[in-house]
Amino acid sequence: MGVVHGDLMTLNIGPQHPSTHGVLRLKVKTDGEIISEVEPIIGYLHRCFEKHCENVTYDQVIPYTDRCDYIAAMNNNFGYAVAVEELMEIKVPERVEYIRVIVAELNRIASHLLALGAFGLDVGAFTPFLYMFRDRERILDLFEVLCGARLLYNYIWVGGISHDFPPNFDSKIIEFLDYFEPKIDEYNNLLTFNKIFIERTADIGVLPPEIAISYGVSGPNLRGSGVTWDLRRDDPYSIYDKFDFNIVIGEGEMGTVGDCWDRYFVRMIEMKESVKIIRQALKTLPSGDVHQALPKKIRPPKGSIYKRTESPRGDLAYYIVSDGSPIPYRLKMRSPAFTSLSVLEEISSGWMMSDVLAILGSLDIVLGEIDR
Amino acid sequence: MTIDQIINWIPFSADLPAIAFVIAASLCAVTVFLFIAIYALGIIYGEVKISSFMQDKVGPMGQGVGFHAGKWGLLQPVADALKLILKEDIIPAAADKKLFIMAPFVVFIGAFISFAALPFNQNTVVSDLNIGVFYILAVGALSVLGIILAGWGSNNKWALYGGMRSAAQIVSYEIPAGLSIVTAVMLTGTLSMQGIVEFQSGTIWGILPNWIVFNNPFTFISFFIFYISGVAECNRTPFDIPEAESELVAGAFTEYSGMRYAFFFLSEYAEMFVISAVAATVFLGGWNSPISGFFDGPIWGLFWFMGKTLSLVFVMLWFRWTFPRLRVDQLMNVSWKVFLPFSLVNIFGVAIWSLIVG
Amino acid sequence: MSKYFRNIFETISTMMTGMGITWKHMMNIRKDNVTLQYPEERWPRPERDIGFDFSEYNIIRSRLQVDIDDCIGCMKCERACPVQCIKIVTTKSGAKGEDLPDINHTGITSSGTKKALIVSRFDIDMTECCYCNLCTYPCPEECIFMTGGPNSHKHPIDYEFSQYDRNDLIYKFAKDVEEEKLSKYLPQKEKAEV
Amino acid sequence: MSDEQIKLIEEAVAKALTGDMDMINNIEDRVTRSKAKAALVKAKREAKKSPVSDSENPPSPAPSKPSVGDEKLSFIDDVVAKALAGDMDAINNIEDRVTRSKAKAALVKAKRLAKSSTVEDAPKPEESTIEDSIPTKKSFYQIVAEAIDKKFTGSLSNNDVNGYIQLNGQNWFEIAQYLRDNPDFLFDSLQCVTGYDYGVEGELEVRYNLHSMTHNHAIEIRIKTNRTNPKVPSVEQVWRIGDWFERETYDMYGIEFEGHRNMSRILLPDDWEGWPLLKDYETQETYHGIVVPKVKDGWE
Repeated sequence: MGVVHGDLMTLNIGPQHPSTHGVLRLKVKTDGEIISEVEPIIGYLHRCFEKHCENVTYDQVIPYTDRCDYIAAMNNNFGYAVAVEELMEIKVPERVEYIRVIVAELNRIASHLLALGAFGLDVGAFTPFLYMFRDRERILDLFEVLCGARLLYNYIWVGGISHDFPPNFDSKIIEFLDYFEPKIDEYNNLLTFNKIFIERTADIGVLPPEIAISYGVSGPNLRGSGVTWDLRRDDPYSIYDKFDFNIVIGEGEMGTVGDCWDRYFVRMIEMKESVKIIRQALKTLPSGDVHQALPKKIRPPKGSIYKRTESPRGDLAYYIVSDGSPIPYRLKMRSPAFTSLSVLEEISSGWMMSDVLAILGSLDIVLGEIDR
Repeated sequence: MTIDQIINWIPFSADLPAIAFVIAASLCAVTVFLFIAIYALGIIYGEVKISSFMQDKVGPMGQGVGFHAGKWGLLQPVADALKLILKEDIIPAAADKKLFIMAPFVVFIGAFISFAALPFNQNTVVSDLNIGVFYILAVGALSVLGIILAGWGSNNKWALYGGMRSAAQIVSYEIPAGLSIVTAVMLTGTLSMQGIVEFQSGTIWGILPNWIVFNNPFTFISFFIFYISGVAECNRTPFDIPEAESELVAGAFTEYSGMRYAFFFLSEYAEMFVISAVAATVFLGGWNSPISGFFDGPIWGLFWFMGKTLSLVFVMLWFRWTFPRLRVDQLMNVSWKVFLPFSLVNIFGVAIWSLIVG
Repeated sequence: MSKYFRNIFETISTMMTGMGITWKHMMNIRKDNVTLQYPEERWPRPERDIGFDFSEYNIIRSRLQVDIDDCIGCMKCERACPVQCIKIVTTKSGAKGEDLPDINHTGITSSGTKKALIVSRFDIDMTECCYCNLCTYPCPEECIFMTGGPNSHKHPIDYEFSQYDRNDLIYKFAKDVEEEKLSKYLPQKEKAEV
Repeated sequence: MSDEQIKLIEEAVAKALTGDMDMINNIEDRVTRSKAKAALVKAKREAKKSPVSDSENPPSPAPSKPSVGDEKLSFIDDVVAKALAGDMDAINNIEDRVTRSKAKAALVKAKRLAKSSTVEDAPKPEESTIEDSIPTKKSFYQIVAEAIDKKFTGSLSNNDVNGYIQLNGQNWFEIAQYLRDNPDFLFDSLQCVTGYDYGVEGELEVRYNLHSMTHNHAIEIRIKTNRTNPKVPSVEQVWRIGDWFERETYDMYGIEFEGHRNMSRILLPDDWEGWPLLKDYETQETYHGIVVPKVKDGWE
């Protein structure tokens, strides 16, 4: 029996669509339910981040970095601060480093929770989404106590942080971690090991490691393909080399290595590793003044730097060129979601309509970071 | 209370039988419509509250009438209905107007006329057809026509996808549903709903109620096959692919708004009730009391019937707020590769079982 | 064949597990409930157990407010703002540190600084504000702050503020000053008199 | 101003000079209070000036009570000494805000002094180590640059490799393939493509950050191009991510990548005018008939 092919139908998924995670438009050529071509069209959320940065001073860039990846603003602040500090050769106090790692890992958990929940929503599971949001909310509450803001923190500054931990804040974090760890099992039972969910995600959208590397895919997506690569271990910045944690990689437990389920599960287990890092950091949190290394005026010497950090979505890098003035001459952000999205075209042709949205959800993109 | 009794009450029924029939029929129709409307308000409230409770929130709440949704949000469904009625009725310029306008009513009719054969208790059934089960299955499939009309008439790609998916889905799930009902019909030897219910009075071995679901292992499986196929026919999660909101925006209903959209919802909830009622009647003893000989009588009968039906409706809600959605080909797999073979085996099994045991 | 039946068994068992979890949550709703009925109940603002010295820390992100009597017109906040939503115009006052009652100008701030400038315009466009709090850190008089939270004793309004017109969200904090009255206090004129 | 008020002010100032600020602070009338404060400040300044102006007079007997300033100064010295010894609490516990900040400033000064002295001591050994290391060990950049120069002669712009390798764009596609496939380098991942503008008069440049997953090393490669007709060979087919990165660079700088299969704008709409990240970019006046607002309503 041969397969009958009709004319291809062009379908626009987005920019207003429930599961495009923002304002992404996918121009899709379909043959019935089968997708034969996907072309992501981006730029609907372009806010001229790089042009803005050439017009504001170094410390004023930080609120803008918040707004690039608004799901993990702490990690964006962190990456920027680390890059500028390396350019200026500032050594920040140890307590600051510890606090930065703690808040960045907390934000990584929050970001992964949102990614997993939204992925669940993409395959039609509504309740896990709300459970994950409930727990993400607790992290946001912690951040609100810490710096007053819930989403766009402007907390990690060049040379330090804006506020020290409030009293008893570490016990609050531990309280949250104790509450949170058993919840991971609940998510697993409710969603991860649900047969319907496995059917929907396993073997779908397989991303082989060579293609992943060639497309510059990084972070959990790359680890889902079975590549052991984590900047926190392979190019340690800040004080990540002091902590003991595993790099989670996809093992193809339910299907092939590098499928949607692997990408999902890597994030799930990574949250456990983040909890581990936070616990270690809280145990050895030194005391001291967090403001002593804050420079009065941020005027990096002439030169350029390319600094990568591990954000929840992958290698987040800043390329900063300074001409010695208080305003960056050129600031380029290498956003991990940008590279992750570019691979969609490659891995999603030939799948069905529902699968494409599942693959898109498993890549965990944030449009604010793609369009900048 | 059947339609025949109402006709008999009408004084001039002997002289003008046609007019008497029309009056009685409209009376029944209005009653059923009112019942559906009230039930829909209740189930909307129930869905909102149950989903909220499952998701660690309390749903609509209020301190009183006014800008709040009443005590415990009891007025929320009323507000929802009011909003849908008051909304602007938009018909897209490029839509096929006739089909677009017709579709919601066709869908609703499918669910609405199924109520004619549902036995609410010993006496209350609009018409105890001698082919009642067959009638409900046949009429229930009418709604798919409406959804295809909606999908085509909207002139929207998402709607078309939804309509096509729905057609494929409902057609394939009719088969296991019908085949599993056959097992019950084989045991009872009648297609009449009341006849099937009456068959199920008494007990098995004096302990279990003599319901068909407990009759033998094959009917036990049949019940689940029928119920889950029914869930699929109602387009409820995990089989809600025709309106999968994360894939198809709102599927066949994408272009609808206001009252027409409300009709789709109403018929979805009515369909849920019909499927649950059939499952309760055919497999769970209908208005029979679970403890044989106790709590019998028309009022208790109504109570048992509604109780069984609504708990099955609740399970549908429970499904919806727990599971992810199947993909369209997996949906077909489940139907053709799992449900169909099992129902065929069930038919043979029941046949052999009745030969040996009964 | 065994795989076929194992699949069915796995499906049923994992689905039952999932349904068990949602059932448990439904039954424990009184304990598990995480939402609040917003207009009647509110989350406590975090300052209550924060333990900071409020005069030093300003950690709430909300609407900006200015104590114009304390403002010395140093423009530090305007320079710190990354989105340029603060606009300040000042004129040099001839009478440094003196109250000028007819233009409602206070000469000395509450921390004792003598004002050399008359702030004739202090606008904040809250539609553009990005709530980064960068303007509140450099203020030497701590007169620009975000309302609510630790500052609720300074200004009652918390995070809820809305207007019907976009232009109403441009807050004008400076006192209304008429040109002629202001010109009386300009230093050039004073010199001319001397 | 009434006589009563003047009297009140005088009294309050007199008291305040002796250290009792309550009287001033308790003045109910706001205007009077601020005036009193102003008068107090004036009086204090005169008091400060007086020792200088009175220098000709015979030295007055030791001041009846040490002035506030001196007391503070000595206190600050104490605290700074303590802080330098490591006890920061001494400073942090100062209640008066002004004094505390002064103390901190003094501390920073002291620290800087200490630092500069140590730096002056130390530079010589550092220099010598650097001089030693250069001839013995080649930097990674030099190794890569030499390899490129050997294989593709004349493609290096200059041999001065200090943190980056400057190519002139010739054979860039082949060089990229060589860098990716050579077992010594294996730059299998293109990390970032950055456009760069040297200024309104200057040239444009593309900067590539390469990285090797296997060897875990990275280099930066720069290719200059002219401003009027910027063209650089595309490496889209070497590293697939080059596709989007190059389109982005084209979108922002107008640098055309020769050999790219789909050279179109990516973030901005196709009909956008100009290249936004160029230093001489000017916002368009209208876009699709809509006037681009420069100044918002009710602001200027």
